[in-house]
Amino acid sequence: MRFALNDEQLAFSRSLDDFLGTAEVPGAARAWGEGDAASGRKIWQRLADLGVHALCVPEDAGGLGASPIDLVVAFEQIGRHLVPGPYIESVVVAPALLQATDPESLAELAAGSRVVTLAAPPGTPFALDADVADRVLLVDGDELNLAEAGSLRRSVDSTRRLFEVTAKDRLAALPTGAVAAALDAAALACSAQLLGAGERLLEEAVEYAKNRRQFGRAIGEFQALKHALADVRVALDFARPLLHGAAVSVGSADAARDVSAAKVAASDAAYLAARTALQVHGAIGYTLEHDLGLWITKVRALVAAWGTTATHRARVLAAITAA
Amino acid sequence: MRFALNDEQLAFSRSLDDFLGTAEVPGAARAWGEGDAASGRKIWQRLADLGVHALCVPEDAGGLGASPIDLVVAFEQIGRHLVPGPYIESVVVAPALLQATDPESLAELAAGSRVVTLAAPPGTPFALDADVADRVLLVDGDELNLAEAGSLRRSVDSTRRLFEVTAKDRLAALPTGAVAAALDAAALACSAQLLGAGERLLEEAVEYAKNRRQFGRAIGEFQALKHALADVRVALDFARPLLHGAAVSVGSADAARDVSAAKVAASDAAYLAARTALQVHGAIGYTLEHDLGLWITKVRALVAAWGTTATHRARVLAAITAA
Amino acid sequence: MNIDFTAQELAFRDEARAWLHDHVPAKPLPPLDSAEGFAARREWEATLAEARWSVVSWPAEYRGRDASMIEWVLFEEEYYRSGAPVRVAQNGISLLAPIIFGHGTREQRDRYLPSMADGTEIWAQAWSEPEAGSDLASIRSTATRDDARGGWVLNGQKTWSSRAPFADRGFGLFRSDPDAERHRGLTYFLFPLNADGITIRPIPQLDGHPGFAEIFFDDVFVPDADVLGAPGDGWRVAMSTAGNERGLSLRSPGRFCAAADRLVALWRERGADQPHLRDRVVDSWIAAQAYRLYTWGTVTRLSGGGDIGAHGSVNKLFWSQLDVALHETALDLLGPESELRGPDAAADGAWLDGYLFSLSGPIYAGTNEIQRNIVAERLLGLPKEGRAR
Amino acid sequence: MNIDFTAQELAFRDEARAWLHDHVPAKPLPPLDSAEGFAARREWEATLAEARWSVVSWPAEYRGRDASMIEWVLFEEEYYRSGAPVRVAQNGISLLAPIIFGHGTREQRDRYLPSMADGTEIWAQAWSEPEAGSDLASIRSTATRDDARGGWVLNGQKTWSSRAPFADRGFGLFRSDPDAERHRGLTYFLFPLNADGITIRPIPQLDGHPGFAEIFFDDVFVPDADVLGAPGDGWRVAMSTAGNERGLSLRSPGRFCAAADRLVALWRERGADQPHLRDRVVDSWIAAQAYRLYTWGTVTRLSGGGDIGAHGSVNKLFWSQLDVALHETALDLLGPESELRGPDAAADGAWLDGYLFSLSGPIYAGTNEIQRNIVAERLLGLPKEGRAR
Repeated sequence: MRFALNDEQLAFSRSLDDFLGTAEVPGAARAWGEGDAASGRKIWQRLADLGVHALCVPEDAGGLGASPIDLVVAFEQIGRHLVPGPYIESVVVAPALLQATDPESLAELAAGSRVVTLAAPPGTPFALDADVADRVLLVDGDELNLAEAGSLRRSVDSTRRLFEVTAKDRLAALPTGAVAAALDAAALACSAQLLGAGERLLEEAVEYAKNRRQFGRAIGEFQALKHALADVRVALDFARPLLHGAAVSVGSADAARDVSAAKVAASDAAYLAARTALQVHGAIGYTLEHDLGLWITKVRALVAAWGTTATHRARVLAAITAA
Repeated sequence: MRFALNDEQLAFSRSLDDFLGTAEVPGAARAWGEGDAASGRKIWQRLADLGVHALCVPEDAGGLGASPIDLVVAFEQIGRHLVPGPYIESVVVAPALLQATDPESLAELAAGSRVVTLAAPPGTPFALDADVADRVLLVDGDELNLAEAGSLRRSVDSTRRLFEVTAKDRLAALPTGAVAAALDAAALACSAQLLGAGERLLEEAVEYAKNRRQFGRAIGEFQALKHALADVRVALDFARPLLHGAAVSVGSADAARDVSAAKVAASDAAYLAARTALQVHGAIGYTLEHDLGLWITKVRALVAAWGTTATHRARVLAAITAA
Repeated sequence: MNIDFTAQELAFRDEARAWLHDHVPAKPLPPLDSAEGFAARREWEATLAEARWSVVSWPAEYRGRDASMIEWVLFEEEYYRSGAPVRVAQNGISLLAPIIFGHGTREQRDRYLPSMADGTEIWAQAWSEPEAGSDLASIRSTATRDDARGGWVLNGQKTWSSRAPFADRGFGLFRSDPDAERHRGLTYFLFPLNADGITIRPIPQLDGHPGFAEIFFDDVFVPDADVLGAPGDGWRVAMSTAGNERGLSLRSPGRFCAAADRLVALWRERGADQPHLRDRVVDSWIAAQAYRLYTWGTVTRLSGGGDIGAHGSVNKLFWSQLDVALHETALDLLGPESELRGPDAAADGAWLDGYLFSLSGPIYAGTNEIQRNIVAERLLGLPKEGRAR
Repeated sequence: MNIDFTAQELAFRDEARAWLHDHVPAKPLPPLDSAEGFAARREWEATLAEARWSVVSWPAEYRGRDASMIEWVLFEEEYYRSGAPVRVAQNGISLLAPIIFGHGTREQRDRYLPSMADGTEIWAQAWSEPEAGSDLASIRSTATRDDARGGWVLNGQKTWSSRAPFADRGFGLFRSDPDAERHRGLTYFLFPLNADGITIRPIPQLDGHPGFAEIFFDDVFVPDADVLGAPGDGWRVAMSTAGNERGLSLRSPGRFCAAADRLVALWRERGADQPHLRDRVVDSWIAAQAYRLYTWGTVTRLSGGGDIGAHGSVNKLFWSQLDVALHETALDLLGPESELRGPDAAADGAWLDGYLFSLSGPIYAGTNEIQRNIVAERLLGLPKEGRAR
């Protein structure tokens, strides 16, 4: 039993954090939302160079065949830094789905040179960033289709560009369980993204509370704000082990249950962080000029993405009452 | 439109408050819980003298035929002062149910010289204080039965003595709607009792917070406690108009909906008051020596009495989605 | 105790209902804080004014109907139930007009109220400053006496001015006596937003629209005629209760009742397979109902000469929390579609827009932290301890 | 990262499971804080001790098994899963024993640990005082030097002493230097509860049982041999982390996992027509699972030489809130029967008893308000502002 990240994982996390901390990601995310993908694509490539895109690609297909823990580490940083783009789609889901039908594409996915996006109704009804994707997929039950992107739909998160899709060509009928496993991995990555966003929101709120003065003192001295921020710390601290636990249980009989539990807890914790960060910042947090709003709206979008918390709670209930 | 108590109602409320404030009710309630009903019976008689028991008895049967508002006023004071005994049963439900079958008993009920209790499963499965009652009833659908009290069951509220009952003689089949109306009136009175208990709990907590010193100052200076108590004030302030609104709507098509809304809000507000008062008092509130615990356990019992909040929420939903 | 209305009140309500039924635009207008939305709402204000529905509680001489407070609440219920557009003139009508009626000169009333009533002049509030968010009394923007020109020269910066990007005129407090402490030495000014020396910088909100702006004052001259109340008396003028009763404190229950009814309708459509959301739907409806009844209690008290006082804080805490919870529940009912905005989304995106707007409730007009302090200290009598934000 | 166990750990767990399966009393014992319940649990402690399961993490020479922290958590999981009785010796074993191991003399270890291990001597803590609830450092009870007799004379009053009504010995802090400020000048004493000058006044709790007591000290003599650590060093001794790791901070996850499993079973019985409670049942299970996994993270850190520090406050906030929420959900599932107590009630009244016990969680061992201050100041680095209760 050793329930902690190892040194390589910590180093991987730090390398992503270091790079993203200097990459001016919020600016790239804003541009991305307006259809200018140039800076976002640069970040995409740099993250591929750092190994993110190769995590889920098997070693014999040119990838790293990394553990789900590494995936969680990477997506926490993606969430923390607000990186825009179809990462869950290209890094997590596509390698799993294309392994059988299009094995050659895996090396390109691993290298970051191919961008894939997809819709998988009902949980994921739209394809993210289909306009920058080389390939758009539509998962319909166990069927994998090549799809065509339709019109753009606006998300509360302006950096999420959602597209309607319609099936074009049927690519394959996937083996039983393959889609479920891929979507579980997506939900796990999304949970990690939420946790990263929640951590960042807490950090921003704490910094603001230390520096902002009202009524003659730092607002962080007021017990009401202190306690609200402490509650966020608690929520995040107890979401994290569920995330790591779910990563450990990938491949086991409990995987679906544990991923769902992680999604619920990460969503609730990140949402609490968002609401609290907004309240601590006051009006400034309510403006789009301040980057805080980018994280707040992203959390709102992600709690309903890759399965709503309602869907995931239902899955947990089914698992624990079946036993 | 005049949505406020009138002068007579305020005077009635004050008269009950004045009497009960000097009647050493918590001591009587403790004794009552241990089976010594003497002091409780004295309070019973004094409240009858003040007109409480005659409220729901029609004028031509020797009562006051008062409005549901007066009922709410009286039961708020009963809750506020922790008066033990089957008041809802004798004052509210019995006059309604016995009107047809036993009209002579109404004058005795109004005078406080007759004590009636009852069970009405499923919402009210046990008969309160059957050992001190002159008569025990069992309502089974629209059927009214004379019943026999069985064994004593312990309640979390030590001043509530619950008895199992079995039907003995069938008294009458009540007209359609009579039972429902009587049980709605009971739920309304119970809501008022909860609101009164909640107000008292808040008052006690505020007093304690003003006087108790820790870390060199009154604990009521600490913002966390201030804000928790403010939230209780808000919850109670918005439960009260629902209670008064339900009293106004008795007899209308919306009565069931409005009574249920009042029960939900009064339960939630009183429960919040109880939890907060306990937290403000700390360990002293957790002892049975301090009277606070009597209110706390009573609130816990009453939120599930005369229909749980789940039952009442379901009734509200049915009403608002039927329209 | 009753919630019965007089024949006159019922007739008033029915007339309002009928008129709204016939005149409310069938299609939702563009967003309030867009240029088109703002312009469309100006027109709507004119339409309202023409039929004397824009300022029902004002005296007839200023295009009102001398409506009682009860009638005003009834009108508001009808207004929201009808799905009519959000009022672009609201800040002026609810925050400024009561002050003009209470403290303004006859000349000021005649000059400003008619154009406020028909939407030809839209007013923006200018309270907050960058260093004085919730701490209003720490205002730093200055007013310097200019005897030669018979007026004052304003300098400084205001922020979070709702409606300012498209509005015509502004009102706010400035420090006219630099030596006075905090609440003293402030003066209440009215000024055109296109005055020389004024720069407006719109600030986009979470919903992408510029709901508020910064206003920069660089030697802006305001004549004595546009001082509201006495110089130096601005804090008292601004805080006079008249300004709160029909404004933010007595926020129209119609708004929440209408939203709760829409939530119940949404539940009817989508609730069948989401029974876990039942309690939250019911609780939103109950809360809206509680707010409606609570308001009747407040109206009874105020009509009897009472003062809303610190109960306004109780009120604000409740509606702001109700509003967030209600919209969160709606979004949860919408499931995976809840992130969608705009006309393609459910209810034309009204749930998400309403949600984003609701998030500002616990922040503006005094944060909920400040409101809880007020409730604890003024209503519960708990000891002070340095005021919190 | 893994949650795999060594063959030795698994064997240890299996042995515990098998033994518990064979020995846990079939019928629940009488309530812990009743005379019969206390006596029955003393016997149970002896039964545990005989099979060397009472203090698994202690060294073999003191009747332990030298169990690692991992093994201890595994044992606790099995213990709670088996439905075994609440440990009457818990306060001594988890709060005092680590201090005796860390700061006690060889003689103190030999004198006190064996009788603690087999339940012949049950210990009660004596921390709080009437005027010092959460503010432990403001202790007023005194210890006066008595050189003649070679010891100290205790005077004063302690309160909220859990188990004190039926226990044999007590431990607590006394002010040995009246001139020292707050945390200084305190000394850690051990004393028999039947000593001359000690009066015990049991205090009934909400559940009717005397879970704690007041202890009055009237010239109670304690020899130097019963001072734990150095005189005047009591605060440091009491606060040493050793006392927290396996005690209140690292509260056994088995307890919450077992309760969550029982809640899920209750839902299976009664949840079908109460779908609105679904989320709360699920969230309780998720929270218990989170607590279990969080604990493995803590064990990993502590096993690697780390310190629990302020994370103990995070931990306490979480489990105390989880415990209340879980029991509230169970009561709501029980509906109209939820008020029933005792053997006639569902699960022999365990849900209501557990609920009442859970209400003390946010209060004792440092109120949750204090824990939030600690988290905010020590983990988040927010500025201090006079400590709150």
